[in-house]
Amino acid sequence: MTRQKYSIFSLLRNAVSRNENWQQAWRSPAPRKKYDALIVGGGGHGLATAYYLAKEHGMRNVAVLEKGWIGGGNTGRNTTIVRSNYLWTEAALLYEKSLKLWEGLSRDLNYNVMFSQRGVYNLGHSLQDMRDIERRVGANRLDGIDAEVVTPEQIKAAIPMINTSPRVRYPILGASLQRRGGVARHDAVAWGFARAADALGVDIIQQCEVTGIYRDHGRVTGVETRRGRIEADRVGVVVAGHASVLAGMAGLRLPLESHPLQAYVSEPLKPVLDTVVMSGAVHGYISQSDKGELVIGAGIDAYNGYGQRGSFHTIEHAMQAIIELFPAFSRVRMLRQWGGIVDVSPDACPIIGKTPVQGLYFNCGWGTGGFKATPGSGWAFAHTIARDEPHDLNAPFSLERFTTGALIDEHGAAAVAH
Amino acid sequence: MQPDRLSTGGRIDRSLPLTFRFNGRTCQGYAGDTLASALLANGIRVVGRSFKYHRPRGIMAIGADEPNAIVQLGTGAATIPGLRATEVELYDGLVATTARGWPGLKFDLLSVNEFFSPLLSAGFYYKTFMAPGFLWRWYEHGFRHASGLGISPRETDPDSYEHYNAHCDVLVAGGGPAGLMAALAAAKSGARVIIADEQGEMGGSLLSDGATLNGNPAGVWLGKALDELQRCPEVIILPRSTVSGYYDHNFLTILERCRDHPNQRDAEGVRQRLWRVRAGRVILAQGSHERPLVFPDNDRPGVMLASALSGYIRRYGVCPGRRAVIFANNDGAYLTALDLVQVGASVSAIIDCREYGAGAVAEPLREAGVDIYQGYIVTGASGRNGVRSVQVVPVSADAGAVKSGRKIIHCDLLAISGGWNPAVHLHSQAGGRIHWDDVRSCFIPGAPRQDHVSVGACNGSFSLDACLEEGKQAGQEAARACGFEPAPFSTPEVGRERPGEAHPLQPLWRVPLPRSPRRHPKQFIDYQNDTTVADVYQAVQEGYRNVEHVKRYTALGFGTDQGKLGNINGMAVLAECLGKPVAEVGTTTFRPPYTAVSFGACAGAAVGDLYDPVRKTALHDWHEAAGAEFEVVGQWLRPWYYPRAGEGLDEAVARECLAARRSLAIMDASTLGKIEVQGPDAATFLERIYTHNIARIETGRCAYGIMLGEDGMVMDDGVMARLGGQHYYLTTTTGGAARVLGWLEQWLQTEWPELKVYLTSVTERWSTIALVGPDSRKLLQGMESDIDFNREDFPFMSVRSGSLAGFATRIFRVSFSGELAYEINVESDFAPALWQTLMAAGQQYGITPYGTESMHVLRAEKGFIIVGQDTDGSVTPLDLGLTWLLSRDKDYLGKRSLARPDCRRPDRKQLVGLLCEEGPEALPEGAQLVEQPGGEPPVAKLGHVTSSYYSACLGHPIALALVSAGRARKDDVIHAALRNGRCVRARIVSPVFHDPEGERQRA
Amino acid sequence: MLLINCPWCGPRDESEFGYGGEADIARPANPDALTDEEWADYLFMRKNPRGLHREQWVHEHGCRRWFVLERDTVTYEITDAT
Amino acid sequence: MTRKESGNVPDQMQRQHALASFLNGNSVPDSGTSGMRLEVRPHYGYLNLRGDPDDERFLQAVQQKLGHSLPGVPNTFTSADHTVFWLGPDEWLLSTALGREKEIAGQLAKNLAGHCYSLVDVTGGQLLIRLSGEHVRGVLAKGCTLDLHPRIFKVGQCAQTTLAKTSMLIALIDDTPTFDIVLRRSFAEYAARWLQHSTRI
Ligand SMILES: Cc1cc2nc3c(=O)[nH]c(=O)nc-3n(C[C@H](O)[C@H](O)[C@H](O)COP(=O)(O)OP(=O)(O)OC[C@H]3O[C@@H](n4cnc5c(N)ncnc54)[C@H](O)[C@@H]3O)c2cc1C
Ligand SMILES: NC(=O)c1ccc[n+]([C@@H]2O[C@H](COP(=O)([O-])OP(=O)(O)OC[C@H]3O[C@@H](n4cnc5c(N)ncnc54)[C@H](O)[C@@H]3O)[C@@H](O)[C@H]2O)c1
Ligand SMILES: Cc1cc2nc3c(=O)[nH]c(=O)nc-3n(C[C@H](O)[C@H](O)[C@H](O)COP(=O)(O)O)c2cc1C
Ligand SMILES: [Zn+2]
Repeated sequence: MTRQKYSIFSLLRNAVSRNENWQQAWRSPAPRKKYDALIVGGGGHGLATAYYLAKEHGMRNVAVLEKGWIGGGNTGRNTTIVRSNYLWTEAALLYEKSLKLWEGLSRDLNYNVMFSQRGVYNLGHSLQDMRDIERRVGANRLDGIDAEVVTPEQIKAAIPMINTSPRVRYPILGASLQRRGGVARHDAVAWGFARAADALGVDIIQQCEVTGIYRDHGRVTGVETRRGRIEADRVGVVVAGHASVLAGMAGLRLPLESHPLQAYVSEPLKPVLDTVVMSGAVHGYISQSDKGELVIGAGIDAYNGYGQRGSFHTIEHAMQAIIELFPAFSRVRMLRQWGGIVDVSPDACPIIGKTPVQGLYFNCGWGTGGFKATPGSGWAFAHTIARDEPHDLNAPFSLERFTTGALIDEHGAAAVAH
Repeated sequence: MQPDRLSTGGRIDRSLPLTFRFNGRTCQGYAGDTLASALLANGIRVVGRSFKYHRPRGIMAIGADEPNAIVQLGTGAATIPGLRATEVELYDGLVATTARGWPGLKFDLLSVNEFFSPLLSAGFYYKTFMAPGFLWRWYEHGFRHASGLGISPRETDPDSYEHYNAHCDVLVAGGGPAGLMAALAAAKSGARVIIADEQGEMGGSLLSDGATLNGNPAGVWLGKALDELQRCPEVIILPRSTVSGYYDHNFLTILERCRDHPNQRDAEGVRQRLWRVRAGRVILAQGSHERPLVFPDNDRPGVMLASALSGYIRRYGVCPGRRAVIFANNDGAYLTALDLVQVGASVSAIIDCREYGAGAVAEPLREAGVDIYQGYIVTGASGRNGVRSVQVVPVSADAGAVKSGRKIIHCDLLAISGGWNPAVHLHSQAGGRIHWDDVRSCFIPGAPRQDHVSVGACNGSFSLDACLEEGKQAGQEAARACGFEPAPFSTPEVGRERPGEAHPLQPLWRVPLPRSPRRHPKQFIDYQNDTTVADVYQAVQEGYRNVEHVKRYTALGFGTDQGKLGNINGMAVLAECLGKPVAEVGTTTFRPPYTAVSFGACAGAAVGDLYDPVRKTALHDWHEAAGAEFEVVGQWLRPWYYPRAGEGLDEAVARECLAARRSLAIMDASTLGKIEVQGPDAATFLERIYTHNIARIETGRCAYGIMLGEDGMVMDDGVMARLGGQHYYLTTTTGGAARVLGWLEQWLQTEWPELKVYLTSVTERWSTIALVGPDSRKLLQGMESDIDFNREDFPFMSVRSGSLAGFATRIFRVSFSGELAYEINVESDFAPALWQTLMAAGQQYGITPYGTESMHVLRAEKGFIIVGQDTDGSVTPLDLGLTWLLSRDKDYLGKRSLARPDCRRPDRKQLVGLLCEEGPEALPEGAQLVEQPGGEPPVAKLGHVTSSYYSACLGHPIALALVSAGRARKDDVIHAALRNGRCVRARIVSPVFHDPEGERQRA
Repeated sequence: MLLINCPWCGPRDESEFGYGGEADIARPANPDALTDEEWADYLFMRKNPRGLHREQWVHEHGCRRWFVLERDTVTYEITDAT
Repeated sequence: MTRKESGNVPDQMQRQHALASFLNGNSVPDSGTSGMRLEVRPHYGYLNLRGDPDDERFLQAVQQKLGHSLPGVPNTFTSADHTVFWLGPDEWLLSTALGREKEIAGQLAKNLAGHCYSLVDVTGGQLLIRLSGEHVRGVLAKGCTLDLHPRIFKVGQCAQTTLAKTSMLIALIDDTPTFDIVLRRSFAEYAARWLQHSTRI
């Protein structure tokens, strides 16, 4: 089957035929008995992994097993902030790899993921915030990542709605700015990877929950699913909030806790905010989607939760933060709120690599900030699965670091996690 | 003036005319109108433009399900974007505009989009604009400006908001017949009841129902019921209050609109109040939403839900048309025809898809000469800015296929009814499942997950008798469950004046058409997002089959009505495409809020001044009067420096530091956390917490200590003192105070409950005044005191209690500056008096107050760390060179972690001093350190500058830094990579710059 | 917003409490005797179950007592408090 | 240096409670206009007492000195010469006329010698505000999540809870209703501003 190419011409051609001839973006095949590799979890990371396995490593006899609908996990419920200005080089290089992939992703996938490099501001509200910003921006520049420190005046010029008055509770003293950062259309990322992976022969199997992991003498041999047993001697698990559940199936425990993380959108407005604004101190993240809603992230709920919903006071706090930064948004209305399940690791960094079970790989722990990593994470994880060893980029993100103490502490520099 | 206002009828007050403006046009309405009813009365048909195709749109509904009539209310700072005209109560002087349509609503240039509509099919934007990449910015600009329903205010909100925490036994959501009966039944038991209804007037469907209760019009019973409720002291009646969210553990939010409505617009008080309710039991009586029928060009202005039309006629005395056609699949819509006939409008035809037609309700209409087309459907509507005619055709008995025999019927109003969807929103938010009910053809609530029950139309009980009875039962049961005994009372008798005996509804979601739906004019499902039947078909064809995918790919239900109007039709069309029953397709997830809630209401009072507590020390007024600049440290405000005339930060700090080093300076250190530890096991406990040996510390002595997290990282530091045999006193960092106390309590209570130790916070009890400098002892010795300040009697690192100038104090001879210094603790009420006494007495020594900046400089000159500045959660005591603080003889929290291989690596970052080799400028704090300038990214980083100041005492800048293997690299020259690309040379030195022997502090 | 039953003060809003994660993780008696793996297991590895979870809470703004309760991490229903 | 006698008792006039300067420039609600009266009552001394509630001897030792027993029922207070609030299962707050706390502490300490306990003078670390009038419950409801309905929260009850974004100890003194709230010193101004705001609107 040749894949229909999306372009203005395909739109025109299909318009003429009343849009009756569009191909399926991906097939819905029945699962086969055996694959060379199985990817558990049809979020952005899982689909990207399958895509790069096929594209970069020629592994095409691959299936992605998704318990619900692809993109229905955190991929479909995040605030879509993309940036790579992380503090520690290990993290920065991984996220920067991802950002580079983002920059060509729409064309690579032939699916417009609406990656919009509108800039990301991380506000500083205290002298210590400003030290941390200086430190992080300096590190970013040495790592080859674009980063600037901007003054309140520059912030005000770029974001007229923001309150830079020095007479507020937490005045804005400055910000870091990554101009190459921005947002992308979350759903399109899942769908674009799915379509591109499918075109390379990957089977995307939805409504197929994995309920068990088969092992034999310390090697993985396949999985049990709601649609029967499927064999494979390589299984990559990328299930975000459910990582501990899957680990349990293989007799492992992970250094993770799953928490609700909430977000909400306003009703759609005419353009008022042209960049992404994040503030760790007052705890609010905001951007405006192309459809016009303000997309706002709240803080994480304290308790463990798999409910895809959190407590209302968390939303209240996020509202207060947003009004503190943007007093004019007080009359804007919240249209919808929701939650995701984020898998938080002790150092706020992911775990990507091998496990004590041969052939079983885990990619998890992205917590509140893995959307931006989707292409890079898939790329590195595909390498790890195909070669049975991590790429240099993800080698530092092994499970062993928790034993040896080589944590990559992104909490450290008060860097905002998203 | 109001061409479509009926001469009589309705609940409006015709004696109170109101003037308002809509898109620049001046109109009139009456008190009791909504903006929607007034617009209709004024003959205004086009009230909006659609999202994608910019088609003219009219009012479809009468409540929260309205997708089209979205207006911007007011102007300037008080403007409100995105309101539904159906929910805006009219007031005099109201100004409304629509955000869409340029140059105007009737003629909108972007309606050319419709010409391109085949190009704009579902998800078209995912398929193009990909190359060249840099153009996306431009496309995006276009997209962004084409979308958006409202315009955000640009100025600070002039209004205020508040939260209100309420508790009740029974919360009733919805004040229709079912809800009112439930509230009455519960209230009669004495239970605490809250009943909320989103509308301006309580009553729900009773406000427009033609039924009689106990022989009177429904309104009479309604009035009595409300009266009765009002008289119950434990009942709270909340009109204009939407139950917006149903969260866990029976926590619900209600948005009360206090000053958005006419009567109270100019009154003082909050604009909106968010009720945060914890309810014992919840009774959901939200009613139901009528479903549209989907057919080609079903979005013509003038197409309206049948119940909405009845509502406009009966409640507002408005009939927005002269010649109506009714299109329905059920008996209920016939009542609308009756309403029309009653007010003298002509009903051109009733199009009923059911071959068997309606029951008794059809009789009076037949008698009135209304044409009833049984087994017919509407397959088109003409009239761009208002419906002019409809096209009808006969259908097969199962309503699944069209037959020949097309007719055109002229009309200026088309009322449609496809049945009813129970409002299961709150039930679902609460975690309740919903089930498809084949008999009633709708989703109804299944088993509740929390303590709630659905009654009336939102439970699928569509007859008034059933609503009343269910409400009553539920109210009584709820009261009982909360421990109250309900008093008996009778359910009102529903009159039978109106014909009953209904024929069953025939499910019809979209009309069958001769060809594929994509080959007919657009059939809209989601009006606001312009989602059509063709879009759903295309989505399925492209593989987006799950209902959630269809929602996201086509934007079905993504609009501001959240699919209240069309979603179920959408699900059914999807089911049809997939060849599955609707039940299997299911719905998308219902999420809060039920209708939009302003950010301001969610935030409540916690904005501006009250956003977050400002904590001030007891000495704050003095600092302020002294002209201090303040630094925000967590919630605290601390004096940062005290500029004198003409001084900036640098000059002031230099002066303050020199005073501390040369003579006498004074600082407010009250924000330090302070904890008393008492009990026979106090020492044992502290041994496990601190890294150093506690046992060795004698009564009256102090020690510097650090505590680690179990991961071995430095968590906090401070001075600890032994005040007695079993009595210790600890200080923590300002930011760490609460965390440390919590941490200690946690270990005590959860891990070592056998230890007899008690902790008490005294942070607020004591204010701390640091007296610093070579003259400090002289000053104290000159003051009235029972404490001996002699060097021998009060040595460094000891503590004394006694009176000083008449004040009871606890004085610690500790030093965070490296100078001879005393930290005087005094009861906070006396702090200002003691401070002033010290200031006066210190005059002779030139006593100089100093702030946090000078404190930082002084301690940096000594190489003392600040946890959180020189450490960041990834720094061990070994890294800081604090090995001397680590006991080998005991276990303590975090000790084991220090033995892990990566905590032992020689190349870990270690605390060192840095001297800039180039010029007198201080290195920027946070600057990264590298071996050599230049190099290809990623450049290896050695560490970073954690603290950096100009040292007036030394006459040059100094810095502290964390540098890889730094301690072994004394005197090496490395480079600080500045942001401007410059690299400056810096030499690694000892972190102790001043008085390395510590003679001054011990002086 | 959860309603948490403090064993001392009775039911109070979640906002009065602090969360302490998985309960019943005993600090090893002799940490020095543990391997790095065993120590890491104590420090970081968590059950993180989807379903019933025994967890610690502290009534931070109330009586400041720590207590353990069992809660379903999917329904958030609190099944037992001790 | 010469050792000086310290017979000097601090002049109570030199005290400055947490809201002293705030009250200078701000009007406080009074029932005439708002249905709520706010009275700052700085004239208390406070002792924080901790000990084993299961230790009868400890309880007796305390009772002997105070003249009445420590409240054992959670979230209640007892009042006689002094008021004792239950704070936790092993923690109480004793409030007494300002200035008497030292003497009481001394006597208690004497009586408690040999027991395992902790007694800490925390005077000056908090401030008591008395709120009374028909609107008090309504005002408090704007920032306190506790159910203060007379059926639930009765005279003699107290609770540590939150008021907006700070914590407080609240006690119902009488059915007027009169509530006493005890605030942490550094949060008092915030709380006062909050009360002022919430009474006004
Ligand atoms: C509210 C919110 C805001 C966020 N904001 C940002 C942001 O601004 N920027 C950013 O970079 N990141 C953000 N994140 C984090 C980001 O969303 C995630 O890190 C990222 O999407 C994870 O992608 P994933 O593919 O690993 O996981 P998911 O998208 O969650 O995919 C995992 C998939 O595994 C499936 N699965 C689970 N169990 C099984 C099983 N047994 N069998 C088969 N399949 C299974 C799930 O159904 C799911 O589809 C946010 C997250 C949330 C919740
Ligand atoms: N003819 C038919 O087939 C048919 C169909 C449906 C209903 N009905 C009639 O409608 C009536 C139903 O009575 P009912 O009491 O169940 O419903 P109702 O519609 O009379 O009252 C529900 C009320 O709840 C309000 N509401 C909805 N959601 C709310 C929320 N989140 N917060 C606050 N208020 C909210 C609504 O505005 C409305 O006032 C009966 O008289 C019934 O006969 C008839
Ligand atoms: C970036 C982003 C933008 C969104 N915009 C809207 C929106 O405009 N309208 C809407 O109804 N929901 C919007 N949502 C929320 C989704 O409807 C949905 O709530 C979310 O994907 C979680 O799924 P669930 O609610 O089905 O569990 C948005 C979600 C995201 C992540
Ligand atoms: Zn408690």
